[in-house]
Amino acid sequence: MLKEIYQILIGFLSILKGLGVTWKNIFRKPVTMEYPLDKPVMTAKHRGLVDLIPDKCIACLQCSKICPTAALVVSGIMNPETKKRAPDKFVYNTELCCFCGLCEEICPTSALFMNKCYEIACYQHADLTPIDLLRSNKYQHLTSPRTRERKK
Amino acid sequence: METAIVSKSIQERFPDAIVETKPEWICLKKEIFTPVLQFLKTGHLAFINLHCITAVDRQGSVEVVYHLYSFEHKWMLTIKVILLDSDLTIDSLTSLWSAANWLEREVFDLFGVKFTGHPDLRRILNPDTWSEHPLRKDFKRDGFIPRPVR
Amino acid sequence: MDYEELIINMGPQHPSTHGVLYLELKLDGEIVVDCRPNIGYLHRSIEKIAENRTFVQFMPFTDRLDYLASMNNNLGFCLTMEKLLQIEAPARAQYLRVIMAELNRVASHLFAVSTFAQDLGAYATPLFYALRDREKIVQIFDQICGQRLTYNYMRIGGVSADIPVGVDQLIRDFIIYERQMMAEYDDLLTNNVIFRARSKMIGVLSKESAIDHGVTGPNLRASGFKWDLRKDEPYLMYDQFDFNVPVGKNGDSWDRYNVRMLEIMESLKIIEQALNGLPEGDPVAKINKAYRPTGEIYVRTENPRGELGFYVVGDGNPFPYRLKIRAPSFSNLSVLTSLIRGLNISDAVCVLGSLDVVMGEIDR
Amino acid sequence: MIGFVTSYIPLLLKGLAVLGFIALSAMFLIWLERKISAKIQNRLGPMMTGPHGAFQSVADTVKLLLKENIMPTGADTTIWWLAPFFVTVPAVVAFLCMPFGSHFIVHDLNVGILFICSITSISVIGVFMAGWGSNNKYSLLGGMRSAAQIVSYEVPLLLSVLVVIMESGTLSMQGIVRAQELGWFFLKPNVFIAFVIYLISATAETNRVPFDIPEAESELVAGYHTEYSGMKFAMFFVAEYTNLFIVSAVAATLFLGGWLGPFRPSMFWFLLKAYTIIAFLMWIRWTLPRVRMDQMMGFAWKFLVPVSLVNVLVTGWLLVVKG
Repeated sequence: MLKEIYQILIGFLSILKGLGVTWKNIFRKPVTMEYPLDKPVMTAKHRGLVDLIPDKCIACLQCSKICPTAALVVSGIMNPETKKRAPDKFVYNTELCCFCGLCEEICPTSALFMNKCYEIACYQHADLTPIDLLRSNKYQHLTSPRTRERKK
Repeated sequence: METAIVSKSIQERFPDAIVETKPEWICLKKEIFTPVLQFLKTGHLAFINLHCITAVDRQGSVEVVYHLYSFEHKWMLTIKVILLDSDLTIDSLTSLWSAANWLEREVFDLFGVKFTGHPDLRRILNPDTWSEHPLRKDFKRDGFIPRPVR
Repeated sequence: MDYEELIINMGPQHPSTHGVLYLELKLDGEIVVDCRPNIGYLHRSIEKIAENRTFVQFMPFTDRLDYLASMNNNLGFCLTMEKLLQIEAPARAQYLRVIMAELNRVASHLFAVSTFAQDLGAYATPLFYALRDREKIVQIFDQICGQRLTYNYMRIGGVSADIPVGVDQLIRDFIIYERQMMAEYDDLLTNNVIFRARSKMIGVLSKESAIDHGVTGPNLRASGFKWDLRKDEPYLMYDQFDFNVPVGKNGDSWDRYNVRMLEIMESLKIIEQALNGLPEGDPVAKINKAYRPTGEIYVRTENPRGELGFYVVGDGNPFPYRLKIRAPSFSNLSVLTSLIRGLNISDAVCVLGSLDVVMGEIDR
Repeated sequence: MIGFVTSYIPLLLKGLAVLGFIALSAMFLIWLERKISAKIQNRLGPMMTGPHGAFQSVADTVKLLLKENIMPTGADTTIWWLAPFFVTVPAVVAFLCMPFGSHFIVHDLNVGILFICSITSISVIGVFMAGWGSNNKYSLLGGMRSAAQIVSYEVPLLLSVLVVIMESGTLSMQGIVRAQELGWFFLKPNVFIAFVIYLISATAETNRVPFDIPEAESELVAGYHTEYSGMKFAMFFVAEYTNLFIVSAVAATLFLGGWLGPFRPSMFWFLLKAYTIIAFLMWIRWTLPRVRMDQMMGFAWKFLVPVSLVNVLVTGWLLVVKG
């Protein structure tokens, strides 16, 4: 009978220790942030949406070949005067993109990079698919500016 | 611990069991396949862990590949059995290792290899009503993303 | 008096099936009479996709297998390809791989341990503590390779990026911080009488039945079989680090939980030693599309959930002829039916939680 | 006729005041629970609706009011429809003889504590009706489990209350509070044991962790109130928190000397003690795992009941010896 009582006392002690842990946590600073008001800033290397600097691109089609999900459709023409190839079509399909960063790594002239935008949801399916990276307002469905400093 | 040693000990016990011995794997005949594996498991070689069963579709025949592992000798043995496309059946190993149960069901599901003596041989990953076997080379789907353009 | 058994469909959407797993439970009152797990809801046929991708392009798909331990999947695939192509990664890259793999093991075990506590009813508190610690690891990974879950960090022959300057100090601070937190988890969970009462001697898996079912990893070690690939078949310089392999006594749910807790401490030790001994050099490996291997290879690595095997058959094309992924959770789950027969429904949930399966790598 | 009517007016006003208090306290408790759990888990908790999420409960009730009342097909309509009332009405009626302050009490029955304990145990019928009426396997299991649990924890609850009645000599709540003017009851060792047993069986009565088996999320998805939505679910929710308040208020009155306090506003002391006990129960909820069904029953019958019986014996013996 004594062993039973001893077990139950140990049990109560362990419950009190557990309560002690939660008591310590009550006085710790919260780690969460209020998202819509207080947006996190992404790290330097964060792989967000694929972005393009049009004039640096030489339309070598490396990125569209390496892409595992065929999300980049690129075609280029030889510009006669400047003797350089330039892209006339650069369509990016966010729906297929798996954010693996292979295109960024393989681009010889680093014209293609992944920006820090992580808010890529949108209301219509059409906004997602044929994003033309040559135009300036590439991501028309993004309302908020692409990177925003922390409020506080 | 080499494949040669294992194939020699198999040779002594079952003279005509081995079709071909390579440094990486041993190819066995289909007919007397289970006794050899019974010996491999219970014999002094002690391959008590059936690590993986898979299959490779060689367009005309299907190679069923078994990976056995022995904790004593810390060595992985690869056993192959060639099945012609005409009769894709082989004895089930669920009596020796219960790990084989699910592994064989997966090979049946993806390749269509029938394992005789399997307690519950039905598809494991795909719906039961489906008739095709996706990992065969002749399985084509038009919507499938084609190979990246060269 | 004849009674008709109650058939309960647990899943595929159920709070405690850890993903899209559908268990057909036949109940007699509260006691589980029979259980038929149905899997395949997350089947993307990654092995068929692999036959259409070059080896470099397949790397992002390995992240999606065991999505809680993507670094370890990358590592498994890298080692397989390097052995097939006889390429040797530079020393610094190997050390970086060890650090990343062990950090991801800590994150994955933290997740497994806290969801197990959640299944036993410790509602959300241990899960939030574990997520808070895991967030620190995820932020370290974000600084190193840019993604929080699917890292695609390792390349064949090296890694994609070197470790930025301040990050190794971040890792050292995390190790010190994590050791204090683990002491708190012990008070909160391991020694808690209700937690022990709910998981001791529940779902006992004997050593023989574990080996027979092909169970590997912490579940096997919890059954008293001292077997860890990093120790017994050292790959990737694991033989240069000293760490011990925690082993359980009687293979019940509590032992599986405790083995994972001790393994977190061991992984922290490995990370510390690897960080101290990080050699100089350039670990980055360029993307090489000209790999055309022939022949076949089967290489296994120690994942947080068990032994992950890659069987690659090359026939001279840039695409693999056949790529088989041997998932540890696949065999670990096959043990479930024999474990939960005769237990009541809340213990069945506890055993499923202790096996810690991830549907991504079961369904491939 | 006038006498008859006028004697009811004060009772009616007091009743309305209590109803208002119940609604307000339920909403405050819901908000408090979310804030305490946020604090424990290093989170912020509701922040959007008002400063520190003050109007979160209001937003919740409005949401639940607007939600559509879905009746599951094949449900046993009358039982399913009546279940929420069987759970809420006893919780409200139990406030009849709750001693808020020296003069703040709806009606001081001389069988106060007996009335409260018997009324609150009617809610188990409501829970069982909900479980059966929803025509859903999970609810059925949840309903059966909670019936067994509440019945088996009623016994240690009443035995620990019995100890206090023996000490104070009266059944009326005000009487018990006045009997503690010399020293609060829980200072006495044997009554302290009764206090601990009362708290344990109180958590079981209100289905709270570590005894929240009927609505075990990980197994039975949501237990007996799976099939309820909209206002009916709100009634279950309010009833649960009102039960929690009743249980801690009774604990405060019986063991911590109700509204006794150094300075005048007696109601302040009563609410302070009740809410500290509620905070303690919430603190336990976010720390401990859940006990299994048979362990819970075993704990009640094999440990709590014998210990409380011995406690009653010891108290009786002490009273006889001390005279």
